Amino acid sequence: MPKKSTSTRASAPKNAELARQMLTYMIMAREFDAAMLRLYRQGKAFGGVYSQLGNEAVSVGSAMALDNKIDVLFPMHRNIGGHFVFGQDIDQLMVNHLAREGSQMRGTDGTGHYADPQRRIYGNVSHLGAMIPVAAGFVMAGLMRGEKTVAMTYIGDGGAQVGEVHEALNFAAVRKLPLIVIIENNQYAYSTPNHLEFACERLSDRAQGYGMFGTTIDGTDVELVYQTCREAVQRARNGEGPSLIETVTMRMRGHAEHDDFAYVPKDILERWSTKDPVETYISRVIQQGIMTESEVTSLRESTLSTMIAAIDRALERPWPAAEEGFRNVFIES
Amino acid sequence: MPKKSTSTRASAPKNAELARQMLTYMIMAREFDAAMLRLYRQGKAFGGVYSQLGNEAVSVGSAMALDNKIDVLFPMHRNIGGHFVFGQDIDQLMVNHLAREGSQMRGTDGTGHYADPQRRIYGNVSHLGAMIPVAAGFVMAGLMRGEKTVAMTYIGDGGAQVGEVHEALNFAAVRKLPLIVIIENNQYAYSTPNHLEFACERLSDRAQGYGMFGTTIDGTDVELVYQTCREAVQRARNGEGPSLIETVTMRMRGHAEHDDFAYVPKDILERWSTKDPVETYISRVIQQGIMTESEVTSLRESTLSTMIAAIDRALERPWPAAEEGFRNVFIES
Amino acid sequence: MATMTYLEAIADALRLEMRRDPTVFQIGEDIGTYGGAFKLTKGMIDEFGPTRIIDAPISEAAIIGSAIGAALNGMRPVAEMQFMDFVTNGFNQLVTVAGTTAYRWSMPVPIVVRGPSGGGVGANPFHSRNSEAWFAHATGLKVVCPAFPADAKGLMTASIRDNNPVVFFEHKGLYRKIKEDVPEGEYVVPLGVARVVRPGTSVSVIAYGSAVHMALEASEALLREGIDVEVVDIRTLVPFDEETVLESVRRTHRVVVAHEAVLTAGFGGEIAARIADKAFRWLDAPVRRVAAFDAPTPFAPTLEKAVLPNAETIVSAVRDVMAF
Amino acid sequence: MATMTYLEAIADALRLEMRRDPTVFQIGEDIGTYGGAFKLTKGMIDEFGPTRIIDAPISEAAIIGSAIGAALNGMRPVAEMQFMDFVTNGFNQLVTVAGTTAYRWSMPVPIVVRGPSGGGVGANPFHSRNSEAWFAHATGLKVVCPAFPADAKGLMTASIRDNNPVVFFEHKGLYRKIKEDVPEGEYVVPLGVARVVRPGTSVSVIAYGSAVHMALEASEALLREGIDVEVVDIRTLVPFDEETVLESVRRTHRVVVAHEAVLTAGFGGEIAARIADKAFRWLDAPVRRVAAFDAPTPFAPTLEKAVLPNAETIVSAVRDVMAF
Ligand SMILES: Cc1ncc(C[n+]2csc(CCOP(=O)(O)OP(=O)(O)O)c2C)c(N)n1
Ligand SMILES: Cc1ncc(C[n+]2csc(CCOP(=O)(O)OP(=O)(O)O)c2C)c(N)n1
Ligand SMILES: [Mg+2]
Ligand SMILES: [Mg+2]
Repeated sequence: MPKKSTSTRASAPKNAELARQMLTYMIMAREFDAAMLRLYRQGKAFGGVYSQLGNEAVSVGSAMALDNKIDVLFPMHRNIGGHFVFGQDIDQLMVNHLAREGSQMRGTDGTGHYADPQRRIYGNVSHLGAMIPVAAGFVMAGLMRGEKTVAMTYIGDGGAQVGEVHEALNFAAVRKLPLIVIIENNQYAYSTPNHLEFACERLSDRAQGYGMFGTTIDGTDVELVYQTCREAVQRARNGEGPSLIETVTMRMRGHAEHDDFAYVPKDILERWSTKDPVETYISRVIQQGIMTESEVTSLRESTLSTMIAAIDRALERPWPAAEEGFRNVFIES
Repeated sequence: MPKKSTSTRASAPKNAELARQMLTYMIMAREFDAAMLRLYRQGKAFGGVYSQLGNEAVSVGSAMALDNKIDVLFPMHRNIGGHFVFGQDIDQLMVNHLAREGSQMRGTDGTGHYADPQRRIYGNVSHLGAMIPVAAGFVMAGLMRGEKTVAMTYIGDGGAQVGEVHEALNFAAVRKLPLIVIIENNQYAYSTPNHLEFACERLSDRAQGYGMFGTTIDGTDVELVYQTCREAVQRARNGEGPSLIETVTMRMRGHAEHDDFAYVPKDILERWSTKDPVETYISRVIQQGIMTESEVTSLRESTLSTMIAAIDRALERPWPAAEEGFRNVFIES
Repeated sequence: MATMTYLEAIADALRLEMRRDPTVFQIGEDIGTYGGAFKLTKGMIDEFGPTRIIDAPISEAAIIGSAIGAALNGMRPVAEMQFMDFVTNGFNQLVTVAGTTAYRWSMPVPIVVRGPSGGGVGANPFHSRNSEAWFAHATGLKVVCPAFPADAKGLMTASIRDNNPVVFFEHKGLYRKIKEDVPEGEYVVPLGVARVVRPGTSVSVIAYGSAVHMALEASEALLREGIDVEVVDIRTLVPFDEETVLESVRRTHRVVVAHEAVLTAGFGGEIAARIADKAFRWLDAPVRRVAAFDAPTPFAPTLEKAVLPNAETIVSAVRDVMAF
Repeated sequence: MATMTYLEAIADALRLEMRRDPTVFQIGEDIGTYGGAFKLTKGMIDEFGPTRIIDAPISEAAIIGSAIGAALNGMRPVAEMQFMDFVTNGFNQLVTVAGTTAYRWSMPVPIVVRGPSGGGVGANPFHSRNSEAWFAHATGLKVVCPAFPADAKGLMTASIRDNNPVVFFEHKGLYRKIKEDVPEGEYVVPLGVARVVRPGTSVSVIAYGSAVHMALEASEALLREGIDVEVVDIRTLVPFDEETVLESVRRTHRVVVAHEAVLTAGFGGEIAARIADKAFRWLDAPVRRVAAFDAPTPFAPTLEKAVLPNAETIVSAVRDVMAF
């Protein structure tokens, strides 16, 4: 059970189903990383490989708190779990990620930058924070039409210092927008530690300065993330405006795979390794009798092979046709 | 005596001298406005005429808290009082303001945008908030050389929403810079009331989100402003980093003189008119026997005529020579 | 037909499109009760209410960014920059997000970012910039610079209906300076079509925005010298109507390119370069450009007049190419 | 002389200037312990300490703005953009503050904003932009685009010593691709002086940055066809060495202008326009430009190769102007 949550609406059997789902998505996120890492080591990856190791509970727990029929996700570079929650087909994901023929981005971009409007996923751009005003505008449009769409988006402990984040948070608060911004504090921004990025105690302390709800939680506990986000979604849905949630985790690998993260003191990594969000949740789910150890093991194994197979299929596809480079700079209407 | 100040270091006679000085500068600011308004009404003003009516205590009290031998002022468009505190000659001020021949800006710009490095005044640009990162860098350079320079700068209740303000405040906090940022909350940003600009209770609530000192004070009480800023200067000088001070006032005229401020409910103006920072301070100073009523009256009269005479002298000057337009795009080194 | 100023014509287009299409809304600083710094949106909040005429905080990135987001969610936002100069604070949203979304996501981003630009009115370096060339060089953004009330209305209508981000430069010096007959009701001038505003035979002056008026004034003076100037108003920089420009040059064999923006790396370079490439064999004289001196726009009238182009600088450039 | 890569040469200049002048310091994201995303500043924090090698928060406006402020207070800051693309977040500081201060206040703002730009390395639309033309059009900013290690060193030294803001574009594709002999110790290449990197008689190719290498490669192929190409590397866009360019064109009578940035409103338009104006009577053929297709730089190698210019596109442009 979540440690700090204030209430829970789900009944016991429903909770078991929820736990099973959350674990499944977290394992998908974890094994996606494993598959991409393998690709990187084989020298076959193209573009940066950004691991989300340590962030699975945040991306899965937060996305699970949404209603993927009406809400929207604006994920970042360590939120692959949310894509699964929102129903992304693994083959399509890989094709997009690896920018092969058939990619929704036609090869114009890769990694998790794509939008999949049918699945209510709106991707990212590299410029940190730039999509937060966009997410705000998206839900503002919904409000204008009387819709109840909530947007969930993310920013890092480093990216939170970008000016556009300030403008977007303030704007969302003034207009009481149904926007949830999660600050993923994974201790580092590339090589830069927290104390060189900001000087406040908790990044959620900024919420008060915008007049919005703010809280800081353990980002390795998927149920806590889920519960905190559920409440934020509820508030947003009720017209109570945006929330700022800081999730505290540790980035367990380099910024991207080319980075050996030698700048991270080893003892910090050791300390955090005991709080691995996937492993701890597996234990919890097994302990509660929701899944057995062997069920989990075979889930992990089958997920990994599914991922690898999807990568292999994607890699078999050619690069998109060169002509795509000349299309769609403008939408012809 | 200031209502909420915590301590006062100045002894009684020194206080009297300080009060006399502050009142003198406030009257200068007030009469400067009166003179400019007269010019505007005569149809002779060129460019916007931004009144600081209601803000005199902020600009004077804050600038007085600095040591104008080592500190620097980055004023805004309603901080003419600070220019006087920092020793600006009235003729020079008018020539700069009205962009006549002899202006430090050679006619390239007007109003209060100029820098006067000898007097340690660094002006503004129109883009709100853009000079706050610059002020931060200025004092960062001082720190690098082991100097104790403190910078005082300003932003409005509207301008505080600009992204660069966020970046600058955070940067100043991380690097513990001797920077004081005053948010002049005069209730309106052009026509836009507070509730459409921000949703927090007090703009100084943002300080905690940066890990800096923050407070909100009555901006019509010059001694309170002075005292609060003195403490901030002291902290900055001691290496304790930046402060964010919200001064609450009312903009008693339109955004600029072309604006009839019909959007401001009359009762709000009436309420605030009893808190006129100059009138209340005059009463206090007279009550405390620091100046007599007739001394004040003649000070006001002589100040106004000095201002008008300086304007007239400035207006007698020609516009700067056209050739100036082609010079100094680059500094030839 | 109704006689309208340039400002009224733009306001008319905005009002008509808002009536016609419930997905159109406006966002900007002081555009509601106050009616905008230039009173262009005056009264609109009374007709459309604060949900569709949104007074935004001073946050250009949030204004443009939220417009992009709303556009992705089915709306057609029009965002006002109080002065176009302040678009530098929302620059990233325009060039990084708006200008690349169609290419990456094949999704329309039907936003218009509009506002007063240009100098010559004694503003200051921060209220006078002509920045259209930045956006023309950004990819994925349409760029519109009308010179006349009717065009301003028709191009604004087309911009709002366009499925791509449009940066719409209104010259503040023209807002109340010129009046002309403007078609009443729905009126569309398609983007990407230049207009010969004064046919002539001796020389082509290719211009846009305020420079069109300088060119027209210059052509009157030049006519007295027997020089018959053709003035082409390109109206939109992106898409660029190359054919109308080349066609004019092929007839006159001489050309001057004029704009109010500073010379270096201005859009005039683009126009001149296309002419020097594609109309080379028709050219009888060098391609000359008239533009502002490469400096911020200064405040004092003496300086501002000196650095900005005007009818006389166009006259002398035309004389030069005629004398060649 | 020492053999250095382009990256090493830039690092060498930075290191030497920091040793020579205590007012020089560097600020940027991850430039300290990590040594920068491209390891250009590797080891510098050990030599100069964290006061002079400042790891900044992710705040490009604060990075550039604080550099400006420090420059106003006697320092000579060098600010790194982790990728030049991110300068869009600090754009306002550069164009509004840095580029207008000398004009307004007659005060020097000796800052260098530097970083990796350009495409062709399979980055993505947000890590590949060539944005030099924006700054060339901004007034008050010098713009430098070196193509060779020695020039990169010499121009960086000159940029740091210059009393004006300099935007210094390093092409990331060149960082480790080319090595050459670079003078050891203090080495200055003055800003505003172009260089004929390959003398030739048939046609001039005017280029900068990565396009210089495309032009050199093209000239080898063209030589086999008997076309002797002169390649002029302009090196700095602002100030622009017009005379060297015109002089070359006056000799060869034919010209192609090339850059990696997108075509429309790129700096190539400026160069072509100046040639079409001031070297018109020497031209025997249209002025042709080679540049990227007007689109964001795509990610997949097939698309990226298709939209970016290369030696072959220069070859075919040269053939065109020779055939005219
Ligand atoms: C505006 C901007 N500046 C710089 C970068 C380069 N950059 C990419 S990721 C990164 C670090 C991000 O750290 P954080 O926000 O903490 O997210 P994390 O990667 O730790 O999840 C940096 C500096 C960028 N993408 N955008
Ligand atoms: C970035 C930016 N956006 C818009 C403007 C236009 N503008 C000038 S002053 C102003 C209102 C400022 O209000 P506030 O910050 O509260 O200061 P006040 O004038 O009330 O002292 C606006 C919108 C600007 N100068 N800069
Ligand atoms: Mg991080
Ligand atoms: Mg205000």
